[in-house]
Amino acid sequence: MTTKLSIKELESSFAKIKGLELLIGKIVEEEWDEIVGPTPYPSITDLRAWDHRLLQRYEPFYSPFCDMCCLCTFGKCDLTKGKKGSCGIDIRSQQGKIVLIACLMGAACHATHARHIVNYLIEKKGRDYPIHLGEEIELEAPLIRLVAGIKPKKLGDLEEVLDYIERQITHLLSATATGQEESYIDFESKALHAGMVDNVALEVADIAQISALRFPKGDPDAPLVDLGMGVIDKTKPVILCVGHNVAPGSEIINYLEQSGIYGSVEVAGICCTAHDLTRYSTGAKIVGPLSRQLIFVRSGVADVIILDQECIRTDIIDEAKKVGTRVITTIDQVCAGLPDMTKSPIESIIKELVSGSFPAVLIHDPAKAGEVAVKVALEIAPSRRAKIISDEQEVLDAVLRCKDCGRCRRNCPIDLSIDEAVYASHEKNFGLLAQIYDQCLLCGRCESECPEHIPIVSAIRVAAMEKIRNEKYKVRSGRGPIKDTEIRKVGRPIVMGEIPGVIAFVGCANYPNGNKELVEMADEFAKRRYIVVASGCAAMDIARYKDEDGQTLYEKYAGDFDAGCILNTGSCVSNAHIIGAAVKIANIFAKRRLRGNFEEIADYILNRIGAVAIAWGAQHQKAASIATGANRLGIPVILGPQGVKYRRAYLGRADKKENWTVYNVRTGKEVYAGPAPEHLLYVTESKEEAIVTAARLVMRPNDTSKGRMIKLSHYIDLHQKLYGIIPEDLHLFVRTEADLPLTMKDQLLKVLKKRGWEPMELPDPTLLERQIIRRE
Amino acid sequence: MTTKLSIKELESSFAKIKGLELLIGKIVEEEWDEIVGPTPYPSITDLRAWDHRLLQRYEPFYSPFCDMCCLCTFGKCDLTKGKKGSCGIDIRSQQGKIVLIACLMGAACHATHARHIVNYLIEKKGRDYPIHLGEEIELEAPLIRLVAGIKPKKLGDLEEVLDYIERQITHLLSATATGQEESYIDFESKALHAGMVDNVALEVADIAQISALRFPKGDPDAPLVDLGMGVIDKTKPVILCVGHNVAPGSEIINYLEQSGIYGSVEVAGICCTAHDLTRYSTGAKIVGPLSRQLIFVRSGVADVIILDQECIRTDIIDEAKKVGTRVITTIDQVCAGLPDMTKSPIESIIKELVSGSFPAVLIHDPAKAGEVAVKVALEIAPSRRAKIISDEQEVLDAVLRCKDCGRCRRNCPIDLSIDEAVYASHEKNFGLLAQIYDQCLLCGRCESECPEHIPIVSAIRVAAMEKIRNEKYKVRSGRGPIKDTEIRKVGRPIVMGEIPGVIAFVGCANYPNGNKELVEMADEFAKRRYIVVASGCAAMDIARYKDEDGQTLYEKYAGDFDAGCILNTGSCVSNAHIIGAAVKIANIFAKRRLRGNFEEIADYILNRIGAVAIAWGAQHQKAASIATGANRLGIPVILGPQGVKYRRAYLGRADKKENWTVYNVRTGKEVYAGPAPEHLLYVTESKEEAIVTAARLVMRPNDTSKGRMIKLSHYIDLHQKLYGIIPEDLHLFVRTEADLPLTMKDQLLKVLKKRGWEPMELPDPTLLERQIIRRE
Amino acid sequence: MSATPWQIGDVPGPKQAHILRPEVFPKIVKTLKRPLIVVGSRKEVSEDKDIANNIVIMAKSMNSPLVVSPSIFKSFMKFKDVKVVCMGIEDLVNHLKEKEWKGFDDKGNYDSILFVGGVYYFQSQMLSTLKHFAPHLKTFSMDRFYHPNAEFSFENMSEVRWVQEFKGMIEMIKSSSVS
Amino acid sequence: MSATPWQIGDVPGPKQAHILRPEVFPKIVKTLKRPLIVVGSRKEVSEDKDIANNIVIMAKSMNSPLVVSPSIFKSFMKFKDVKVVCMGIEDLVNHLKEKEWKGFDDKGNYDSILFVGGVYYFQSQMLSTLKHFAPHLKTFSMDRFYHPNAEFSFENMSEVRWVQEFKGMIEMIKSSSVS
Ligand code: SF4
Ligand code: SF4
Ligand code: SF4
Ligand code: SF4
Ligand code: SF4
Ligand code: SF4
Ligand code: SF4
Ligand code: SF4
Repeated sequence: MTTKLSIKELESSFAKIKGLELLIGKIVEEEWDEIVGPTPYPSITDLRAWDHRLLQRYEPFYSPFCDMCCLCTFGKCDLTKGKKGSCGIDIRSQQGKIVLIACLMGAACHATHARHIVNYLIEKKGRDYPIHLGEEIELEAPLIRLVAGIKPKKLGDLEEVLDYIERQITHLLSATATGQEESYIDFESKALHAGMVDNVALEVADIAQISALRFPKGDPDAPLVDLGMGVIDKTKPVILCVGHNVAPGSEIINYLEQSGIYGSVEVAGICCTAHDLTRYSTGAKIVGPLSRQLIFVRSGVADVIILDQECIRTDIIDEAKKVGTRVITTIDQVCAGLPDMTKSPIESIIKELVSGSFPAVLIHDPAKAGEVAVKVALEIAPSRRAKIISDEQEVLDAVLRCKDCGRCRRNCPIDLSIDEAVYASHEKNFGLLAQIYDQCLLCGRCESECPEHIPIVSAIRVAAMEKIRNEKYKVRSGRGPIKDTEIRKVGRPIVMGEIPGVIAFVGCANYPNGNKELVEMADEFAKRRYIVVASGCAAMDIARYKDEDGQTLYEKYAGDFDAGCILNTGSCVSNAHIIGAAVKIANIFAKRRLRGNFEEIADYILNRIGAVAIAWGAQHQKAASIATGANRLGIPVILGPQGVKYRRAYLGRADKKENWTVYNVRTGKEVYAGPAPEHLLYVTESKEEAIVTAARLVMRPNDTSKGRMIKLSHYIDLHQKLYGIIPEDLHLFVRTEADLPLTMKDQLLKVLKKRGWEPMELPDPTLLERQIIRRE
Repeated sequence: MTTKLSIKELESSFAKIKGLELLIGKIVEEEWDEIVGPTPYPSITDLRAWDHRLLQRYEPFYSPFCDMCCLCTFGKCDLTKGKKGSCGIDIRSQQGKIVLIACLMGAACHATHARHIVNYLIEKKGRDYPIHLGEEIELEAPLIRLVAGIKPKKLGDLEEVLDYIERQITHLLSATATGQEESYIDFESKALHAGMVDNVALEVADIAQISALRFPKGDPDAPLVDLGMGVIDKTKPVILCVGHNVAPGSEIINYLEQSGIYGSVEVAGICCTAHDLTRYSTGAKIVGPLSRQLIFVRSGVADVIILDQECIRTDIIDEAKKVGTRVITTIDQVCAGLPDMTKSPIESIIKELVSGSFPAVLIHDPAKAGEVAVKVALEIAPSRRAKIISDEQEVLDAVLRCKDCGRCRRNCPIDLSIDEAVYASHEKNFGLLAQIYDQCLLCGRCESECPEHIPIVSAIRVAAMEKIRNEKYKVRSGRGPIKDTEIRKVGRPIVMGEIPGVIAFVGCANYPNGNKELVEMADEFAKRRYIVVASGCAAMDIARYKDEDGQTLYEKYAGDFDAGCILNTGSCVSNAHIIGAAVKIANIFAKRRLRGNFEEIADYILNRIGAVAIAWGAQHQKAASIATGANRLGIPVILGPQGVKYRRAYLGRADKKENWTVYNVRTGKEVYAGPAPEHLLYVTESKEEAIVTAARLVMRPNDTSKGRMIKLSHYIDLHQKLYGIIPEDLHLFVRTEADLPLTMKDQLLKVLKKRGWEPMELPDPTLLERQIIRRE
Repeated sequence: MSATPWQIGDVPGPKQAHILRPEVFPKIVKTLKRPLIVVGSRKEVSEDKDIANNIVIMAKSMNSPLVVSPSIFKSFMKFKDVKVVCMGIEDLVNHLKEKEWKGFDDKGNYDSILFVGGVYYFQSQMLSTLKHFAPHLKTFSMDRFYHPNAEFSFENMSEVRWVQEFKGMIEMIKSSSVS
Repeated sequence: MSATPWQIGDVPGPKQAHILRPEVFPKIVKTLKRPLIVVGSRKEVSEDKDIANNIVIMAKSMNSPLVVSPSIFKSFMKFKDVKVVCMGIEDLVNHLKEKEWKGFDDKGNYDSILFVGGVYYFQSQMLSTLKHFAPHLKTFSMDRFYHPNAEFSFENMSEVRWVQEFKGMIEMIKSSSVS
């Protein structure tokens, strides 16, 4: 952190420092006149009171994944049924600790990614390169302003934010060691803190790259780009980028452009790097999310793979070697035991790679890695391509070894009947395997268990070959932030509840039944004119399905932030803009101050902005930290069934009236405002439950009657359609008769009467006593 | 990190910045003229080549503690026998990851502790307060100079070092997330990096507090202070400090001194805070290491407990409440769900605590916490003391419920026959329980398992009451660093091997058979005129035993860093000085440059300095990170049997000749130099094995014949004494006949001949090609 | 049949479910005072009318309400003479773990929770929550998968076998409730 | 007797030791080509002469060398007709896990490692190393504790019972090696 010195102090010490070399932190022009709120750069405990308030209503709910603790050499300690470990901890606090560790891993990924990309861009463009997200975006960094209390103007300004984030992560991590924090509530408060700094890191990373690279700047009409395993032109040399950091990938494109051969080489990506490549250049292609890694690499289509960081299968280099694909790793996080050739001459690196004497190397220099990748791909593609033989026959032979022992299914994380599918192919019936392809995570765990060593994932690939060839989709490339103008337009209808809600599809591809359910959910909400946004793997998977007209949802719906849209913000780090949009509404529409003013804004969002995220396939620790950060700001998150393995939810109890009071800003009175939103983090077992839950969780105490009526009509309609009945908890969400959808009013009133419903007040809601304007 | 600007740039921009508020990082006078080595502030990969060199010789050896991975929502993945997880990882890399996580937790503890104490001292003394460790210590910060490449002169200079450490920890943590690093070797390289920054954090913390508080400054004659459960005067009000951060404890003493009542209130500590309290004031008393927490708190002797951070039992507040002891937590890391009263008026906090309406509170302000603690203790002591009734009868009744079911033993981390001991007390035979007291960790896990809810630890306490009363020991208070003058004196004999070695007893109290074995080991080496140093819990436990003359080892041996000493450096953070001593030898004696010159120094230590650490009861993640940092510098560490639960060792293979070559600096030739040291991190099953292993691991390729002869004579003698035979591997350590102890020469030569021994070269050894001066 | 966790990696720790034998189950059922049957969303269960019917019959003979995961509620709403509640399972478990919860009839919490038809990994975690935080409840898994986190669980068995066993159990329960 | 991990928390995962029955053990022993017996440092074992004797007798009848943890080597060095090696157990295991290691007689690695007398938690971890990284070896625990990380382990039993069983086994091994 930097020291504050007035100009006077500096002048007086100026004599002394003459002739010396100086180390200067940074010089910031203080021209942001917004008053600083109570918590700029909050410490671990500065927002603890808010956390405790949230957690009192949304109690942590733990589903231990393991009954033991193995974190120190006293262990393993069995913590079943109230037993304590040698350090005195019980299972509840231990689970809080595990959750905190996960959130910290996630936050550390984003912080590190942000630091890497900021360093890279500073090196390329200089510390003074301006943060600029386009003409209609003045509020460039809602989360940084909110949390850090600064207004970043140049790339260099982001560095002190990163210093802060790194410090928080380190301090939080220390609390997970044996014999530190003891209370589960405070572990959760710390997890919320970790989530918050995670979210800030997202923003740092994405606004840096949007500013300094040529990404769309909040463009609702960001171009449609190619996505799918079928879009790669195999006749060309193919370079595949895997990971999250666009630096090396963009340097590939730079080099291709400079050499005038862009177009004759395919540049494709998997995971977030793919998103960001298409934001950098529409010529790049997206293979798909993480779940495509193993199968695509095995296809042998790529000549060279560039790995950067995060969400990289740890066996990818071995798999690449098997099909003759060369690999370059580029970032500290993934060294993979490879020889470091960063300082070797380009030509010699190329020689080693081409000859295969080193089929995989480490190059810590994005530009150099990019050039090497291109040259190697060009050189090996012709001969290598000729050599790749189809593994089809091998696979067909292998499946015959299946003894129907069932072990593969029992090792499958989502319990797919893969055993039956493999065994069925004995009779040349590959239909079941092809069917499983649509649900399968392609993670390979079944394979690993098979006593017959059947390459099950390859068998799935062969069985689904036709499908794979036809996987040609369009996705709107990541647009980045929401424009201030868009916020101005939708701020009121969202806050009043007239746009029924903002539904964000986020997170990874660990679905219970494939991506189709995700598409159905997104379609359902877009059709109903919710604002639908997507990011990361989810944004890709939403594109991986076409309707009867051959259109993906991105072709069917508009890309502006407005009712009935489907919008891709971009890679995981672009989640900052989804969360940031809520913050922007509070600032731009409601004129709430942001600067170091976290609690007030979180309180505003929780009570007024009907935004909900659905992380249907959340898998990574990053998804945990992003979600937890959103939760601290009052944004509920819904998880798919696998999300239960994060071990913790934040659940409200609708039946406990005393939990749902708010202060009425205008009277100071504590009034019951209904369980809205009912949960902050909730795991659903089915798509149907996720949809209906989302429709319920968008309700907010501040909804006007018209807004609540709209929200309720969707909630009731979806409930009836998917569950078959009118919601049992309807009465909790009807404040006055005016809240009731007109067409059903009489029917509903009858129901309400039966349930003993009484009208209630519509407060101007807050959870913060200090927000009360007037006491009656 | 700060930007470098020349004075010219500053002048030219000076006009522009006039009238503005400035944020200045820091101004450092560049008057250290040592040339900067190749790796100041090394990145994660800057020292990777060194790590790989080490790890090639000392292969990571894994003992998985769990066969599954549960780190993301794909899991649990069963990784038994070659199976891979859904992310592609195998058990080896997954274990590397787990080890890295442990090291990071440890490093984060020290980094956070250092940041807290530096912030506290800066607030108290100002950023310009000088780093000063006493007259005979010019080399104030060997590790900071070595790693950071700076020479810290003021407290403020330490901040940029902490920035660096926090960044490294964050970046390393990110590599543990799913889908990042894939190679176990690189996980280990990262763990070594984590260990290194951990060690630097230790140094930051301890030199800050030594400089700014009134700690001994490398004083060999640091005063003897009281230690033991029997030294607390129960007639006075008692304040107990638990943890690692001396700030609140020292403020208690300040307040007592200011009020003129120091002496009428007992200030005692458990764990490192205790060490540091006695460094601050010899009037403070040490109860003992972590293992004393539960039993001492249950005794009800403390009126007020102050908790700071690290190694605090997570049930201590509950236990305190049961005996009416009031608790104050003081640091972010341990909020414990308590009400934050930092901003409440002192009198009202005191009222809440005294009345017991809030028996435990959080006060984030050391001085305030100190004052409150004193006032509360004074107020409640008289009445509370009267109320404490002996739990003796209750315990005597409870043990009668024992059904001899054996479950307690099966839940005991060290498999003590506690079941027999409890059952035996049926017949009023408390002897076995009293006997167990000497071995017991007093961790309470047995209790937690007992179906009869017998308070076993309390039973042990009652049974051992007489012993406990007599626990009155003396320990030399932590002296801090080794003086430059001492280094000058012993540098040559150590490097030549004439002082047989430096043996450091470090780490926690998780012993297999109680602390007595530790005392025996220390005595054995001191007697043989090794340099014996100790720190942390080990330094306390060495004091917890008296010889026939009623003396502790600290009374028996001198405290200067010289042959035949036993010296307490202080709390865990003082481990920096033990590691730093090796670095100082390289610099002061051998004139090797330190600044950003890590590899050369590590190579020097590995090949020339016979230092070995024994972490007999290593339990915490901090012990893992400290040890791993020492390993990176070439210092071997021996663990007790519980250390196996860290899951990883670094083992050499003495039988593989090709692994033990070094370059001869003077000829450039690669020559066999014997397996010295044989392992970098080794787990021993018994005290005997630890002693003999230490005697073996102090051997170094650079030993002169005279030095080797001395080392060998101890090795052979200990081997014979403890194992009964002459070492089987003797021939590996004898280079020429001159290495052989004179008195046994003929006998040994016969043995050697039988084993086909041939004389070998005595190289001037290095592992670094660039160190070669001349090639022949 | 075997009593190893159905999903190989689902090894929670030292405490794993007691094996529930179909032939013994009906006797145990008789001892339960306030049972609650919880039906998860696995399609095989809701889509197989036989299975759904059997579950309902069992609920009736045990005098237990049925809580049904929302997505399959439609398949169960038609049944009469049995209370069928549509509720998210995580939400339900959050209520169950509070000892003082009033239940669906305001008569207090249940004493034994019988799970069937859940998505394996999801149900396993719900059982884990109850195992740790609801010492006041007994939990049973009636699925064809060994669920270590339950207090009592059937062993792993084939679907065919399971359907058969289920029928047998119902016969026994019915006859014993008649007698 | 029970086959749950002796230390309650020592649950490593899905793969746990097959139960070794004392009466079957002698038959298995006959099938081992290059066995190696490893004796850990637990004092009860080295200090009880009967036990030490029995171990040595077993080694002899199996024609197996004994590796003995250094601290108890003194109790074993007196035995003749059997190779007794003094070696740290972790160091030994590090050699064993290399398939190509030459053994103490330069004839190659062993095929089965029989552990006895180790400090429970330490031995458990050594067995874990071999379980994961030495697929070329079979591991046996002959202690009175069920060791899940071994490939074959006795169940938990009392010391008295164990000494008895041990004697019985030796008789069987001796008689069968004679026959
Ligand atoms: S951290 Fe606590 S519960 Fe975990 S293994 Fe260590 S002592 Fe046991
Ligand atoms: S690859 Fe598919 S079928 Fe195989 S384990 Fe993974 S998800 Fe299951
Ligand atoms: S594990 Fe292999 S052999 Fe067994 S059912 Fe699956 S594919 Fe067939
Ligand atoms: S959404 Fe999840 S899986 Fe996909 S790239 Fe992001 S973190 Fe990885
Ligand atoms: S917490 Fe995870 S790693 Fe530890 S014992 Fe449980 S499953 Fe294994
Ligand atoms: S990190 Fe890898 S091995 Fe661990 S649970 Fe996730 S997928 Fe499985
Ligand atoms: S308190 Fe002592 S006897 Fe009890 S479990 Fe801990 S170490 Fe074992
Ligand atoms: S667990 Fe309790 S009852 Fe059983 S032997 Fe130990 S003290 Fe006795």
